[in-house]
Amino acid sequence: MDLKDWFASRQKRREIQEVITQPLTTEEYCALWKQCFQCRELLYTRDLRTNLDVCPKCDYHFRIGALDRIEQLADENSFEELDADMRSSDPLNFFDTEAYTKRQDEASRKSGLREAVLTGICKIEGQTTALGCMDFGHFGGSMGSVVGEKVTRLTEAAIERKSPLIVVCSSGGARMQEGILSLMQMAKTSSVLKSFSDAGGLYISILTEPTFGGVTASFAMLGDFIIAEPGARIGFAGRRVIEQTIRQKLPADFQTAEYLLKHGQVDMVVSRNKLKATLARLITFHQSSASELEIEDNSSENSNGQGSSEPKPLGARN
Amino acid sequence: MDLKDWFASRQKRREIQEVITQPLTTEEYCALWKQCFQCRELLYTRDLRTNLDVCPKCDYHFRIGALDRIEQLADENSFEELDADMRSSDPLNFFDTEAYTKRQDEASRKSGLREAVLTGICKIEGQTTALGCMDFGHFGGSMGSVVGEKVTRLTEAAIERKSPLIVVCSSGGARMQEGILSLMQMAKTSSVLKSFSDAGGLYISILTEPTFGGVTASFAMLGDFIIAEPGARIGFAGRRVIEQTIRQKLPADFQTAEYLLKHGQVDMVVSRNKLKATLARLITFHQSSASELEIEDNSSENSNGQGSSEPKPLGARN
Amino acid sequence: MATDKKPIPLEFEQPLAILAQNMDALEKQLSDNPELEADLDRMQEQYSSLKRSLYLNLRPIDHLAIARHPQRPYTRDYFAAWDPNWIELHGDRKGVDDAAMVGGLLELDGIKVVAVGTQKGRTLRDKQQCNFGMPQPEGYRKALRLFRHANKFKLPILCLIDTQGAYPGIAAEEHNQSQAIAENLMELAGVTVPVVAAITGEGGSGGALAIGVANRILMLEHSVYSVITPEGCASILWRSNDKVSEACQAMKMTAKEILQLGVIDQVIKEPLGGAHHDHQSVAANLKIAIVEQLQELLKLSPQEVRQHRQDKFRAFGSFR
Amino acid sequence: MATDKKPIPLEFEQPLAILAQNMDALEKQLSDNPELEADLDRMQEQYSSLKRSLYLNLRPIDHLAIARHPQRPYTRDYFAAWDPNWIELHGDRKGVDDAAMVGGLLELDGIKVVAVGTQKGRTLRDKQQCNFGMPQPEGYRKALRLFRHANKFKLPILCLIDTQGAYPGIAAEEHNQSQAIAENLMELAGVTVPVVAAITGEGGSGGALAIGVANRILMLEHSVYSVITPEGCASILWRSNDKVSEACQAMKMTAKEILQLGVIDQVIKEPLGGAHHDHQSVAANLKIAIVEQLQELLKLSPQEVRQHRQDKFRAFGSFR
Ligand SMILES: [Zn+2]
Ligand SMILES: [Zn+2]
Repeated sequence: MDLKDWFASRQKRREIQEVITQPLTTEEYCALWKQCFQCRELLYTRDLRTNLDVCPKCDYHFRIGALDRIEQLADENSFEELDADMRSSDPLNFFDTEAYTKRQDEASRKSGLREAVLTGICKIEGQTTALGCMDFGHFGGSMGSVVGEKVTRLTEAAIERKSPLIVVCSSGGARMQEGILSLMQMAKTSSVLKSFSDAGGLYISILTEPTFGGVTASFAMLGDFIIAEPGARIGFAGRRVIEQTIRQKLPADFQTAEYLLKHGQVDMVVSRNKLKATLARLITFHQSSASELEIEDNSSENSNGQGSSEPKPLGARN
Repeated sequence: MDLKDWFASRQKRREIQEVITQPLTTEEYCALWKQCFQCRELLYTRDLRTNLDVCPKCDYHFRIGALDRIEQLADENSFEELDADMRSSDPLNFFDTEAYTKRQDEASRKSGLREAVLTGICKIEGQTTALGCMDFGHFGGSMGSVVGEKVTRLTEAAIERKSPLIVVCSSGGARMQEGILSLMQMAKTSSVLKSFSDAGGLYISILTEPTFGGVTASFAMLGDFIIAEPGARIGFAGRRVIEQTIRQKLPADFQTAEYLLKHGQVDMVVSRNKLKATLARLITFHQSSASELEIEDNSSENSNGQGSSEPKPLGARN
Repeated sequence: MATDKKPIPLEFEQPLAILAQNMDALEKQLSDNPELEADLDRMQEQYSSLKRSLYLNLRPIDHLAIARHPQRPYTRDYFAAWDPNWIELHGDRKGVDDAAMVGGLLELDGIKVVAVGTQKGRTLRDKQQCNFGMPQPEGYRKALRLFRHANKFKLPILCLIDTQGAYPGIAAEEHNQSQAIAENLMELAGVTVPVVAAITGEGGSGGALAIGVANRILMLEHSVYSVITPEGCASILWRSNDKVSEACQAMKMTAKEILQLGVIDQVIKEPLGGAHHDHQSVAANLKIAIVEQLQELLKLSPQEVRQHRQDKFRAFGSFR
Repeated sequence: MATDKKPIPLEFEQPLAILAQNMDALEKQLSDNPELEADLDRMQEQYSSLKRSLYLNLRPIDHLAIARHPQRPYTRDYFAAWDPNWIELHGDRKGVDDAAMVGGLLELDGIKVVAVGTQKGRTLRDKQQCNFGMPQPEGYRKALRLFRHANKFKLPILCLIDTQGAYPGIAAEEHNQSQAIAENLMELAGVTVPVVAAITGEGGSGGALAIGVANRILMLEHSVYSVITPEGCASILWRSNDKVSEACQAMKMTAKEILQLGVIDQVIKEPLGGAHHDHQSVAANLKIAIVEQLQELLKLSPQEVRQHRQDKFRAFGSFR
């Protein structure tokens, strides 16, 4: 992603945040056009946005940020964020060509986010759901301690509330700057997902452009259902690493969502405009009894002040 | 297997049965020579027998019958047979070019056995074990109702006695003459093995020349450990069927024990002269505590008159 | 659904087909020769009586032919008819999505089930993609993971069976077809949710049984279930490809015979001539039967439903 | 065991090697020139002090070099040293026996364990067969089935780690390397038997962690453990292949540093210069440590030992 994209992404983000507090001013969009990466069509940004950032001409799915994703999936104003203030520290005192702390600030400046995942409790078509959305726009969606901890706490919140869990993945892999502690987040998240699964919880993992490395090799691949977005590139090792290792060119569709479907790795590839409905359907399908449902509803409605991780209204963040 | 083999096999069988009741008369063997199928060496039968029917020159493992197998694996005189009298009926009133009942008689006449598996409780290096041995020499080792029932009862006996279970497999597949009931034996044996496994039982499956079809696709492949004898041919579909289906020649080592090892299907390939020691070691390794051991020993020593399937001394059979 | 297409006559239906052609020809002449009306009526009667007697006296090999009819409804047809919004689930998670084994989530009259079924494919391309309904080990492993999903979420399992058997090929052997089947048998024996299986066409050997260890097993009237394909049986026992009919007869593979042997629980009526004459009605009938069975089984506790299934299979066999 | 072979000097050991050569040369002249004795003594002292200071001040990249030393003991060396009668178990049961992942049954001072470990291979042919210690998904699935075996039979699990990581190749991606690793992480988190892991050489990223979710994690003194290979880190963060040493330093990947970060529990001393100088002694030391850890863990109940493991990993992370 180049700077222009980052900037466009940031601009968009600001607008969404305003959406929550004040009505949309149409003028802000008018000047904006965007070119489709796939078919090269020049798209009117408002149309693109109305179409959930999917090219109306060729169905190319643009990368979207965590806030957009929440807006698209959660019922209006239902998302109550968890651990909004959690930030990375610098356990290794890491410095490559720049200090990790500086890189963190830079990442936040570009993304408008504190970390590469937003987590919270929301409703999806009325059904209480624990939802995590990663944002590739923040530090390449890399998983360090905070991403691991937030996903873990989200899972714990889902166990507590007996609610389903959905994580929208998008990541370049583990965050090298936190060294071995980043690697441990793979085990931490997988471990809590084991507890969640043993408790009978439903976990749906959504793989979006791009999902690689330590995230794919942990919670992304552990869903009871695994859904990929069309065209998303998903894998363990990056294309370049593989090409260098095997010294041959890879097929064009290698590691795309469709390739994964063909190779039995995902349950389905679902277009963004059908994603929310599909999730709602899967959740409904797996609600075992009316009584459990009621417990869920009660806990989610009344528990804002309870529990170890307190949900916070999204507006209060930053 | 041609008639000559059948006959040789039958002759050998008689001799072994006599072993149990009276001392070996050396003269009976002297006249007998056997040619190795693999290296063509002419072998002195007594030497071959001393070497557990393994060619001393090229390690070719000759097919052996259930009685030989029991003699090789069970501690001397320790094998107490279960369900010795169980015989096939003819549920379909089956007739191809001959009546099934007639074929059964013919099979017994050739093999000296009532059915294609012998089951019983024995000791292996002092450890009480439920042991089943199939015999390809009886009706091609095919699995009909009796084989299924005897393996099932053996497994139930192992559950009851908390003893390990070993089945030496050798089979051409399901017995067509009992139609759908033969097929159901695959499910019946797999089902009881599920109960055995849930009860924490140790099941070792031994695949010997040849093991195919419904036996491979049920209890043969469900061992906690799966051991193959060198050179044994093992598979689901027969070589001829596959060649006809895919219309190409198969590699020479296709479906051999070594091929299965290479393709991750068996834990190990063990020579016949190391088989008993290996089994004993595996059983010892999986005895979880001394107390359980005692229970096993007690039950096996005292329970001959208890339980649904009563062990019977081998000598009493036939 | 192929219902709108004219049913292709089978070999044993040739007399009927010829009669129908003659009637068609006669009908065309009717406007010019009104006196032919009586002949046509007579032929109509003949046709009806021939049809009745033909289908009342089907030989086993005729059932086989109907079970293999290219227009017979397949798993996807049933799933779509029963729940147009069914959600398909792909893949074994380990490298392969075997098109010969279809899986998904269905709602049948409010009962949510995890459904799997073998799929033969309708067009030539489909057929090839589905490997003519013969799954690879990965197909069985796809079913396996769905069985586990069902068990985790306490959803009943529905299996539709229409396969000549597991595919006999090099890769299938390499990837351990036997183990894939055996593991399914063991897993299905152990699940604590109701399992209902229906044989809708061919139930061929271990490849069918691998998704057939059910509390209740239904068969469509003209479907068959056997330990080996009749062709395989004929070639081994008769050493002849001409004895398929004899093999069909000897193995007792028709729904009625399998019911008599106590292996299945219910035979579902098909339209006269076979399911391919009316996809809608056979789908409706089968669904009613499945739902009834599920409703009964859902009254059992998880442990009871497992025990019921294990007891059922424990009892199979005939010996002295 | 490669102990009988003369250790091949590493790059950073060149000064030592040169000194040793000079000493050898001097020694040969000793019989003719007895007056050289004093020189030789002095050089011997020099050598000892240089050696001490060299190994006391190893840079992270020097540890990496020792961890990768071609004569370093590998998993099979340890297994054979600990239990000459260990029983190897092959295969994933589904088509592949990955030589990069070794598994088997071992007895350590009377404690029976299911052991797995990555294997690099000593000869060129071995190396190729073992894919230079980088498992395919099927290797992890072989480990997975052994973990399940251990859990069923209440046998502790021992994992030896020496891998640059999971293999990045086409087939590996096709067969879902990610899922294979993730499933192992989840499975190891859930087993109710003690799990002890030891990093004996390189612990590289997810491919190492996949057999590293243990109650107790040990590292040999010169082994390394990192989220990515230093080469990978240098090429991504510095966009340069010359910055491997900087990457090693920045990532804090040495045993001592990883211990300080609280990720591992114990560092096992190696002979001066590294494990390749004395296979027997390092195997003996490692075994003592493993047995001690196992004895401690065997005091816990099944649920406690699982909870202990999950709590351990739950705590990893640094944030505000
Ligand atoms: Zn476009
Ligand atoms: Zn020979």
